[in-house]
Parts: sequence; structure tokens; C-alpha cells
Amino acid sequence: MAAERTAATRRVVEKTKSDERGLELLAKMLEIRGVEDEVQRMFTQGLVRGTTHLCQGQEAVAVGVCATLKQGDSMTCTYRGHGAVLAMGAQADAVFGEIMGKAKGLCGGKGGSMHLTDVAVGAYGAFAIVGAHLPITVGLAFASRYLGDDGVSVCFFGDGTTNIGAFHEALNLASLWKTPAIFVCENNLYGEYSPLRTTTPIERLADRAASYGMPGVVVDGNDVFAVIDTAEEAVARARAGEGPTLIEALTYRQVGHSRSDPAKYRPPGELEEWLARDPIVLLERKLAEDVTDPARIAELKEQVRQAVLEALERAKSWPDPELDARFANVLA
Amino acid sequence: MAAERTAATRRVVEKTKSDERGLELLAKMLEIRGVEDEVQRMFTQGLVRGTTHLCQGQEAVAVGVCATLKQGDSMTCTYRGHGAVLAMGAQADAVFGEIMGKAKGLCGGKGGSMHLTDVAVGAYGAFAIVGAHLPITVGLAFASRYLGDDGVSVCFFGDGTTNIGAFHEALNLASLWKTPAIFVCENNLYGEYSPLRTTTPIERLADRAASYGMPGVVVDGNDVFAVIDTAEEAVARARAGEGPTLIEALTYRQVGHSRSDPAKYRPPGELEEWLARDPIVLLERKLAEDVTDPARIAELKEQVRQAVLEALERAKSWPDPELDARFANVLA
Amino acid sequence: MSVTELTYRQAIARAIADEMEIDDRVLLFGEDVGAAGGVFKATEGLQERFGPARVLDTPISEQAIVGCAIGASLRGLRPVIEIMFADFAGVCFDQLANELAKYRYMTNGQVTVPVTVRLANGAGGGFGAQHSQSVENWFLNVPGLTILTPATPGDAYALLRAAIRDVNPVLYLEHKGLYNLTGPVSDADLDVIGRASVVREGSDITLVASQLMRHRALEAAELLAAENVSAEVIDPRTMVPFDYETVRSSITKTNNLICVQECSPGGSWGATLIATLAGDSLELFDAPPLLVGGDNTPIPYSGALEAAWLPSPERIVDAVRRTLAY
Amino acid sequence: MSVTELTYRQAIARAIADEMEIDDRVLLFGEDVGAAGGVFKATEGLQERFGPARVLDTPISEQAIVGCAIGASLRGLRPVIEIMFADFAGVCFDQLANELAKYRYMTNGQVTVPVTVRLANGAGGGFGAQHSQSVENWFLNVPGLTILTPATPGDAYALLRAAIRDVNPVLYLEHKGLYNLTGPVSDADLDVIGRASVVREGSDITLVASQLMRHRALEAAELLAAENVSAEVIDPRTMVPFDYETVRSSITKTNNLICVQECSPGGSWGATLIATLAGDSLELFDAPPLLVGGDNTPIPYSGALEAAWLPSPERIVDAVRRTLAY
Ligand SMILES: Cc1ncc(C[n+]2csc(CCOP(=O)(O)OP(=O)(O)O)c2C)c(N)n1
Ligand SMILES: Cc1ncc(C[n+]2csc(CCOP(=O)(O)OP(=O)(O)O)c2C)c(N)n1
Ligand SMILES: [Mg+2]
Ligand SMILES: [Mg+2]
Repeated sequence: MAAERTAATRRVVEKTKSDERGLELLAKMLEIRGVEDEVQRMFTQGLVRGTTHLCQGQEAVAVGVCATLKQGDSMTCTYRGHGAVLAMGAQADAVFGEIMGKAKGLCGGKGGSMHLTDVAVGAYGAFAIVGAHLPITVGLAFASRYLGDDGVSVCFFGDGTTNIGAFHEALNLASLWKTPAIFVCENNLYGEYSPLRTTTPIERLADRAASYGMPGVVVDGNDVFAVIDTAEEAVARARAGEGPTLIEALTYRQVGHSRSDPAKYRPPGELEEWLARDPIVLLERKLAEDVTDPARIAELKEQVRQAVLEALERAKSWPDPELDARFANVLA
Repeated sequence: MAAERTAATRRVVEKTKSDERGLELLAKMLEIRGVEDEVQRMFTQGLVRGTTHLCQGQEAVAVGVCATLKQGDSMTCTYRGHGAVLAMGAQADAVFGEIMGKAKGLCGGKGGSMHLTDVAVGAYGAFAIVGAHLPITVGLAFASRYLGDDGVSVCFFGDGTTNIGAFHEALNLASLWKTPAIFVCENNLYGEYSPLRTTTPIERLADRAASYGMPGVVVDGNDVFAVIDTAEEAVARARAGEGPTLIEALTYRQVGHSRSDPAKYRPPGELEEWLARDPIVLLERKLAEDVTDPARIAELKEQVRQAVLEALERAKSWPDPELDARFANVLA
Repeated sequence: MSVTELTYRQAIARAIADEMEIDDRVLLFGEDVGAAGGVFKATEGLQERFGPARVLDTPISEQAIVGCAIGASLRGLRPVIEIMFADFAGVCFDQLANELAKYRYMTNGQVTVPVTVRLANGAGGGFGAQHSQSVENWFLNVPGLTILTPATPGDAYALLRAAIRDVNPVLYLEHKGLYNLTGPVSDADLDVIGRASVVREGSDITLVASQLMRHRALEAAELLAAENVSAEVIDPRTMVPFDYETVRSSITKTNNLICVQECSPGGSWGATLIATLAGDSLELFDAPPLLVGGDNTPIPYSGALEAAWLPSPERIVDAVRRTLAY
Repeated sequence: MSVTELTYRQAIARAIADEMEIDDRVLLFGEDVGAAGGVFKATEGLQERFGPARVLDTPISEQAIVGCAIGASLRGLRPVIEIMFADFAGVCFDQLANELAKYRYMTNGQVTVPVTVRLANGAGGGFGAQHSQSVENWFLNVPGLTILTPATPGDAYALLRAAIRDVNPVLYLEHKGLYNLTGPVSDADLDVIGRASVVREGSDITLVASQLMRHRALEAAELLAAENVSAEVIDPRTMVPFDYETVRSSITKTNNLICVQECSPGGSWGATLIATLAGDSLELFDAPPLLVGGDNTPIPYSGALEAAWLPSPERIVDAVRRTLAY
């Protein structure tokens, strides 16, 4: 099952920017957008505990990068990782279920919104400590080198994460050992409520790659095809044993940092500017240019919407975990 | 007393590379060399506990940089910090005393070889956890900004230290806040027993400054005048409120990493090559070119040698701390 | 200030403001503590009031934050820093445990390190295993750190002012589940470090409980009162130094002790308390002293599981019944 | 392997070699563990024997080391990593306590994380406050980590092989003061995790002591024998999970307990042991269970001070006398 799902996602890798492929990418981005919108609603309704970090506006990064992966590759992401985990092929109902703390959620309700993990599709975890998963990704990639397979490991993280120690240590080791790792920095201009320029003395984060002797590339993170092209190059390099790449994907978080954030710190007009460059809108426009029948797009949208709502209803119907489940899986 | 001592060191700042100044620098370098040679001997004799990390061959870095400082400036260094602490003006007997764990040692015997501290001369501490003092230096420097004085803070650390997280976090914050900090990387080619190229994917460590939007400069760390020139520029920049600088001083550790290390990992010829560029030899040669009377140099050498031996004898005569002293100074 | 009603969150902001007002050396920095007023809104308004030179936002780099505070404190400043979720102490543990805690000792008193580290502690909010821990228990074996755990707005205020004035390093743990709690706040008594408070008198059993658990222990005491069991509730308020004397006098009277804590048993403050009293006051116990705490697992996310993980008033009552039936 | 005499240091190298020999998934990395054979020479010869692909030197970046081991273990490898001085656990505490310990739990068992972390523990060598700590006490309140503390070459060997085979994360603490100790080593019984060993039988008092203190407790027991006091000495060997049962049976017989540990009391394993037994076996105690440990200070450098800081056989004997005179 899981394998089929990733296979489906993987099919989009073909270089031809065909209709079919574009529609598949669109479907995945719509699914992520739909799930995030629903999670936002659930939060308002009190169905989600703690906090939740959504990725509306950033879908093209996760979908574009993951579209270049194949079975056996691995991915790690952050608390803002619903999109990346779905992009790898996780089922929406299990994602919703986990966020609601249900027994049939991806992690049986033990992880929650910040820790979506679906190893079956190569989604090795979502991490809530800024930077913590970067060294772990180095290890996932190192294992491919050690085992002699051609797997690569992708790691998603934010702009603010490039200031923490683990970022530095991970990129350094990854490069020294030429591990097949791909570090994808989603530069959405903010770390929590702080604009990047107030926390970081340089503007172009990809420039930090030079400290580690690895390529650093910048890409329009709202253009899914540009993301794919850039990621493909990094993946090819990694598979060829040439080592890691740092990709800086320029994008925007259309919502607040987390559930409680109205994002009042944005300068006027900024959100509107980025909404005009919404990755889904851009992709739809591109597909229209490529003479995709508008009716097919409309149909797809409706299909995805229905599927998301059905997944949500299914997840809502699931029971909470048994209380004794809390003792399980501390150790193997 | 302490203030006088730093004053003495400080006098050397005058830009004129006069005889007097050269001899003062030489005296300090000879003192450090003498102390380190004695510590090595003490270790062999079982007078030093634990471990000790010596800096023979690296004296020009500490002496050159500290010669550019004035009262109110601060300095932090590493376990390999005897030289830096002496360069700030600490007394050799108190240094020996601390290394022997005596009551009248710099830290009353609580710190030891790796933690020489003499706040009275601006030596705020020697740190045994790689990288730990870099963030602390940022705070020392930040305080000058906050208090509106023109103090600067210097931090010495090794090449291997540029791979640890604290390095990254410290330089980033130091630059963002334009703190008057000067990061002096003593690139002695090795971190413990590992040659730099086996642990670090780039060669020029000063290049890492670009990640933080600060200047990164390379200097011949065995040429004390070159070190002074480079440090003066960084100090001036810092005092002017223009922020930190990363200096990479190329030098060489003529001895093993620590007491137990015979340094067998060195390629043949390497030590000899660097011995030929011994910073003391280089300075003596320079002074000879500047027509300093050779007799004066010989006399100075003998003076310093005597002073070091007397300091050692004094320190040896001191008592161990009272046992109850171990309970003091956990809290203020 | 006379007595005012404030929330726990407001009490924190007020304490910082009051110290900043009277002492220029006091400054505040951390991630989003300035312009945004803190992710828990516990520093709201401070940057507007004291300006960006004294209330600063930092990059995401906790080692740099702690280290910078240490360095600044060496020069006489009084930094108050925020590490946000207490669990993030993991990424700056070296700075806290090896540098901050030991600096004065290793230099034999050449330096004082008056740093106040604010951390948001505790479970119950659905934040999952990496955002819900009570980290006082990570630092109990690190001599040199004073550790404060306020449970009410009044204690939050007094302990924070005392922490900022203290010349020694202090970990100040705010409980996330208490930020909205309202209560009286006054500056009449700021000499509170190291003093437990007896928050309910009783004669049959002593319940020692801190932060969220203090409130649950009080609930349990009410339930027990209905069964004619008289429970004394003590809030230690300060984990290090711990006020053993107040607990000892209490069990001299009740002869029974239960510690209620929000963490697993190993290496916990409750275990330390029980071991200490077993060692010096064994004769006082009528029944075995018990530890009621979180399960010996990481903290689960799901509401049902997390509620089960945390000691409830009912679990406390149960333990009391068992103890008294011994 | 039949029984051989090895040093503690050699036993460690041998254990790693023996596991590497039979399992290709086992690999070793850390700072200077390869070409140099480790700063404590506990991995000497391994890179020559198994090659640089399986025995790797790393940059000075402990977060990267631990994280890389975690990631590699997710793919089925069995990394053994070295953090050198145990105190450096501070710079990778998040990776150990928040990632390694909780990964399996947070994913509800989707992953196993068979990482073995070697750390050099302990005081007595004149290494000062930042290189002498016993860091098991930092991790006792972190469910998910197995913690091993061998005191002899035989236990060092068996516990390390068991750790490498264990599918769960293990902190394996080597005591720096024991590297030169010689003793018999055998592979006859590798099922040692969670099992204390009674290293000397006795009837008057139970001394529970680990690593360097195990040897001091034995010395104390000899001194006591001369006074006709019969001390039983138990080495827990495993701090987590702790073998309470063996200690309990012992005090069923001796009715007296002293824990001898190389650390301050707060949050220590000894406090945890005493609290546990006070809670479930109070009736067994004839006298208050005592903690004999390091002072409540950082560890001083000076030889005289460090010797005073560490529990000596004489201090243990004193505590026993006090207990038996109770
Ligand atoms: C070590 C650590 N420090 C602080 C936080 C709190 N925190 C959570 S998300 C976040 C901002 C991260 O910004 P960025 O890396 O840009 O990612 P984004 O949220 O924008 O995707 C912060 C500071 C954390 N989780 N971990
Ligand atoms: C966090 C940490 N990791 C490892 C060590 C062990 N260690 C002590 S010195 C050293 C090498 C440091 O190399 P470098 O920075 O080049 O300084 P040098 O010794 O050459 O002056 C290492 C790894 C340590 N003290 N702290
Ligand atoms: Mg961001
Ligand atoms: Mg070096």
C-alpha cells in the first residue's frame, strides 16, 4: 500500500512537464492545502491540542522536492511538516488522526501535529526542536553510503534554523563524509514572529554552503517546476556520490507561525504580494498555458476536496487510544 | 599590581616597531615558552595532575593579539591557554601554582591547567569544553556596547573548534548585534590528533566569516608583528562599533596535543619545517636585522629564564589548599 | 506596589519591569521576547517600555543566548534570558550545567554570574514529548544552580524579582499550564528563595507538590477533607536549595509523606526529598513515603493519554488512602 | 573466547571488535577513535583491523555525532559512538535526551534506534570540574535510555557487547579511573543488562556502589571485616533499568543500606534507589539508609581537594559505623 502510494508520487518525476504530471503535482498541493485548511478549522473548534504549524503557501517546496525521490529515499522535516509528510505519500486520514491524537493516527496519538512520522513512505519523522533533525538526516544519508545503496535523504527546515548549532555541525559532517543528503531550507522570511533580517546578519542563506564546501543554490520555492529542477540536480549529485547540497527555497508562510499567531508583524501588502504568487495559483496558471482543459482542473479540485473531507470524517470517527497504550513503545 | 602588569603589556601597542617594543614582545614570548617548557617537565615529574595542553610554537598569536588590548578589554581562551593568560599579564608564579593545584594559584587550585583565570588582568577564563567560551565572549563584548564603553573582547580558539555548533551561534549573534568581539582562530593544523583536512571540508577557516557577514582575515601567526597589525585593525573596527572580525592565525603546535601525546601522526619533516619558523626565532632574527644588540637579547633571555625558574620555585613552596576550601565559592 | 490581582503571566512581566525600572543593569533577551512580547506573552509591553537596547530579540541559538548572558553578567549586567519551552534546555545544556553553574567555582570566586534563565516548564497542554518536560530534574545533580518553580502569580512575581537580584545563576521555571491563573501579587516579601510555603494546613499526611501539581494536591486535599482526612499541602517553591526543614516539621506532625510531581521517578526532586528524609528522619514515618508522578515514559501527545500520564487529584487521593491504610 | 585477563580498556576494544566481527552493521565513530585509537586508547587497533569505512574519525561536533548515529540506526546500522569525556554530553544533550531517548516512543514504535553511546565518566584523575562528572545522573529522569556503568573488565566487556546487541539506545559509561584495571573477561554470559552483581557477601549492611566506588566499597568492606562487621557489596552495573530486586533481597538479610556514589546527592541514582526502597520496603530498614557521595559542589582540580571530594574507604567505614550504631 505504502509503496504504491510513493510510487504514485514518484511517477511525477518524469522530466516531461506533461499535463498528467502537472495535474498530479497540483493534486498533491491541493491535498496539502486542503488538509492544512481543515486543521486550522479543527484548531478553532478545539479538536486539536497544543499547537499546530501550518504550511499554506509553501506546498510547492515539499511537493517539488519529494517528487524527485524514489523508494528507499528518506525525508525528515519539522513541526511544520504536514505538507512534507503528505508529499511523501502519507494518508490524509492518518495525518488527521494523529493530529487529533487518535489510535489510528500515524503515531497512534503519541506524536501529534509536530511529530508526524510515516516510515513506510520514507517519512522518518517531524522534529520539534529546531535543527535537531539535520544531524539525523546526515545519518540516514550516511547509511546509504555505508550500505552501498543509492538512496538519498532530504531534510526540510526553515530559514531561522540556519542560525542554530546543529545546522552547522550537520552540514559540516555531511560534506566531509560526502553523504547523499539534501538540505532544503524553506526560507519563508520569518522564524516565528521575527523577520529574517532581525535575526540573521546575511540575506542569502544559500551562501552558508560555502562554509562547508558544498553547493548552495537558490530557487523560487513557489514554482514547483523550478523546485523540481533544482532538487533533481541535487539528488543526482547525491546519488552519484558527490555529496550534499544546500537548497534555499524562497517561499512564504501565508498563515501565522502557529495556531495562536495572527501575524500582525507583517508589513502591509506583504501577504497580498505573496498571495498573488500562491504556488497553487502559479501552477494552475502554468497548466492553463499548457492547454490543460480548465474543466479537468476544476474536476480535480473537487475530487481532492472530497477526498480530504472524507479522510477527515474517517479520522474523526476513530477512537482515542486505549489508556494502556501510553506504556507501549518506550523500548523495543 | 594587576593593572600595572597589563599596563606593561599594553605599552607595546605603539605602532613604531622600536627596539624596546620588540624586546618586550620577545620577553613575553620567552616567558610563555619558558613556562610551558617547565610545565612539561613538571608533568613528567608527576607534579601536574590530569592533563595539560601546551602552546610552544604558538606564542606570537597570544602575545601579538593581547599587545593590542588596553585596560577594560577582556580575553577568553582554551585549555591551551597558559600563553594567552600570561600575555594578558598574569603572574607566572600564580600560573604555576594553579597548575600544581596550590592555594595561591590563580584559582586557588579549583580550576587547574585547563581553567587559568585572572580577571584582574582581563583574563576572564580558560575553557575546557570546545567552543563554550565563544558565546561567552559575545556577552563580554555585548556588555561594552550596552555600557557604552569602548572595550573589546578577544577570544582564542583552535581550528577544530570551527566545526562545533557554539562557534556558529556565537559568530552569528556577535555579528548581528555588532558586538566588539574579535575571534582569533589559532589554526595549528590539528584538533587533538586529527589533521584539519580529515575533519573539515574546507581549508581556509577565515572563509567561514562570510556566513556571518563579518570580515575574515588570514595572518601568519608566527610573525608577531603581522599578528599585531591584523589584530589592530580588528580592534579598531570593534571599538568603532563596526562589529566583530574573524582572524585565522596560521601557526603550529610544536608539542603533542596534551601531556600523553607523542604526536606520531605528524608527517615527516613537518615539525622541522615549523621549527625553522619558530615565532621566537623569527622575532629574534627580525630584531637582529633591526640592529638590536645581540648581547641585549642574550641578557633578556637569561633574565626571563631566571624569572620563570624563580616563579616556579615560589609556586612549589606554596601550600596545598585547606581541605575546607573545596566548599567555598559554589555560590556568592 | 500594594496587593494587586494579576495573572501568573502578568506577574512575570511585572516582576521583570519592576526590576528593570530600578536597575539599569537588568536587561532581557531571547527568541521573540521583544517585538512579539514572548510566545507565552509573558514579556508583553517590555520592549515598548524599555526600548530595544534593553529588550532584545535573538536568533534561534540557545547556546549563544545563554553564553551571551554569562559574558554580560561577568561585566556586571543582570541578564534575564528566555529559553522558551524548558525542553530547549537540551540544546544549551553545556552552557547551563558546565559553564553557568561552575564558572564561579572554577575561578574560585573571581567572577559572579547573576544570570536569570526563564524556561517554560510542564505538561498538560498537548505539546508532546519534546515540549512538555519538567526540566528541574535534569539539573538537580548540577551544583551551582538555584532552581525556582513558582505555582502562583504571587510566587511567580516574588521569586522572579528575587532571582534577578540574586548574584548567583538561577533557573526560573514557569509552568505553561499556569500562565492564565489569577491571584494576588505583592512586593511585600521578596526574600523567598529557599523557603517552602505551607499552602494548606493538615494533620494526617503531608503532600509536597509544586507548580501544576500543587493545585492538584490542593484539589486532592479537598476531596480528602470530605473523607475526614486532613492533608497538609506544601509547595517547595524552590527546588534548589530545597527547604527540607519545612517538610520535616510537617511530617513531625503528620508522620506521612507523599510527593506529587510531574515527572518520572528516576533522578527526580521527589526522590531526592524522600531519600533525604529517609536518611535523616526515618523515625518520623508511620508509613512508607510515596512518590506520585508521571509515568516512566516520555510524555504522550493525545489528550486521553496525557491526562492519564499526569497525576490527577484522584490518583493522589488513592495514594493517600493507601498510605493511611498501611 | 575462553576466559582471558584483560585491562578494562582492552575489554572495551575487544567487545567492539567481537561485535564488529560477527555483525557488519556494527560501526564505530567519534573524535579520534580511529587513526589515534581513542584518547583513552580504548579503541586501539580497530581502524587498522576493520578499515576506515567502519571506524571513522569525526570533526569536533557531538551533536552531529549523535544525530548521525541516530539516523544511521534508523536504517538498520548499529553505530557505536564515542563522546570522549562524559561531560561533553552537555553539548549534545538534546540529541540524547530529546531525540535518541524519545524517537521510538513518539513514532509509536515505527523506528528502533540501536545506538550505543560510549562516554568516559568520573572523577579522581585531576581533570577538573568539566571533565570529571558522572553523567548518569543527568539522564535518570529521561525515560527511554538504558544506562550502563561497568566497574570491571569482565563487566565492561559483557555490558558493551550486550549494549551493541540491544535494539534500544544505550548510554555506556566507562570510568576513566578504571581503564588500567586488569581482570578476567569472558563471553559466557552476555545477558547482563539490568542485573546487579553481588560482589561480596555479607550480613550486617548492604553497600551499593558502582564504578570506582565499587572498588572503594570493597576496600571499606575489608576494613570493616577487621572490626567484625560483615558488609555485602552490590554493584548495580546497570543504572537504568535498575535491579532493585537484588538490593531488596540483600537488605532483607542485612536490614541496612548505604549507597556509595561519585556525585552530589540531588537527583542522583543513590537518591532514587533509597526513595524507591523507602517507598516499597520501609519495614526492612533497621537504620536510616544513607547516601555517601561527592560533596554538593563542582569537582575541584587540586589533588588534595579532589581526594577530599571523593568518598574514601574511610568515609564509607564511618558511615557504616554510624548506621550500625543507630
Ligand atoms: C531549539 C529550539 N529553539 C526554539 C524553538 C521554538 N521555535 C519553534 S519554531 C521556531 C521558528 C523556526 O523558524 P524557521 O526555522 O524559519 O522555520 P519556520 O517555522 O518558519 O518553518 C522557533 C524559534 C524550538 N522549537 N527549538
Ligand atoms: C565539546 C568538546 N568536545 C571534545 C573535546 C575534546 N577536545 C579537547 S581539545 C580538542 C581539540 C581541539 O582542537 P582545536 O580547536 O584545533 O584546538 P587546539 O587543541 O589545536 O588548540 C578536543 C576534541 C572537548 N574538550 N570539548
Ligand atoms: Mg521561517
Ligand atoms: Mg588545533
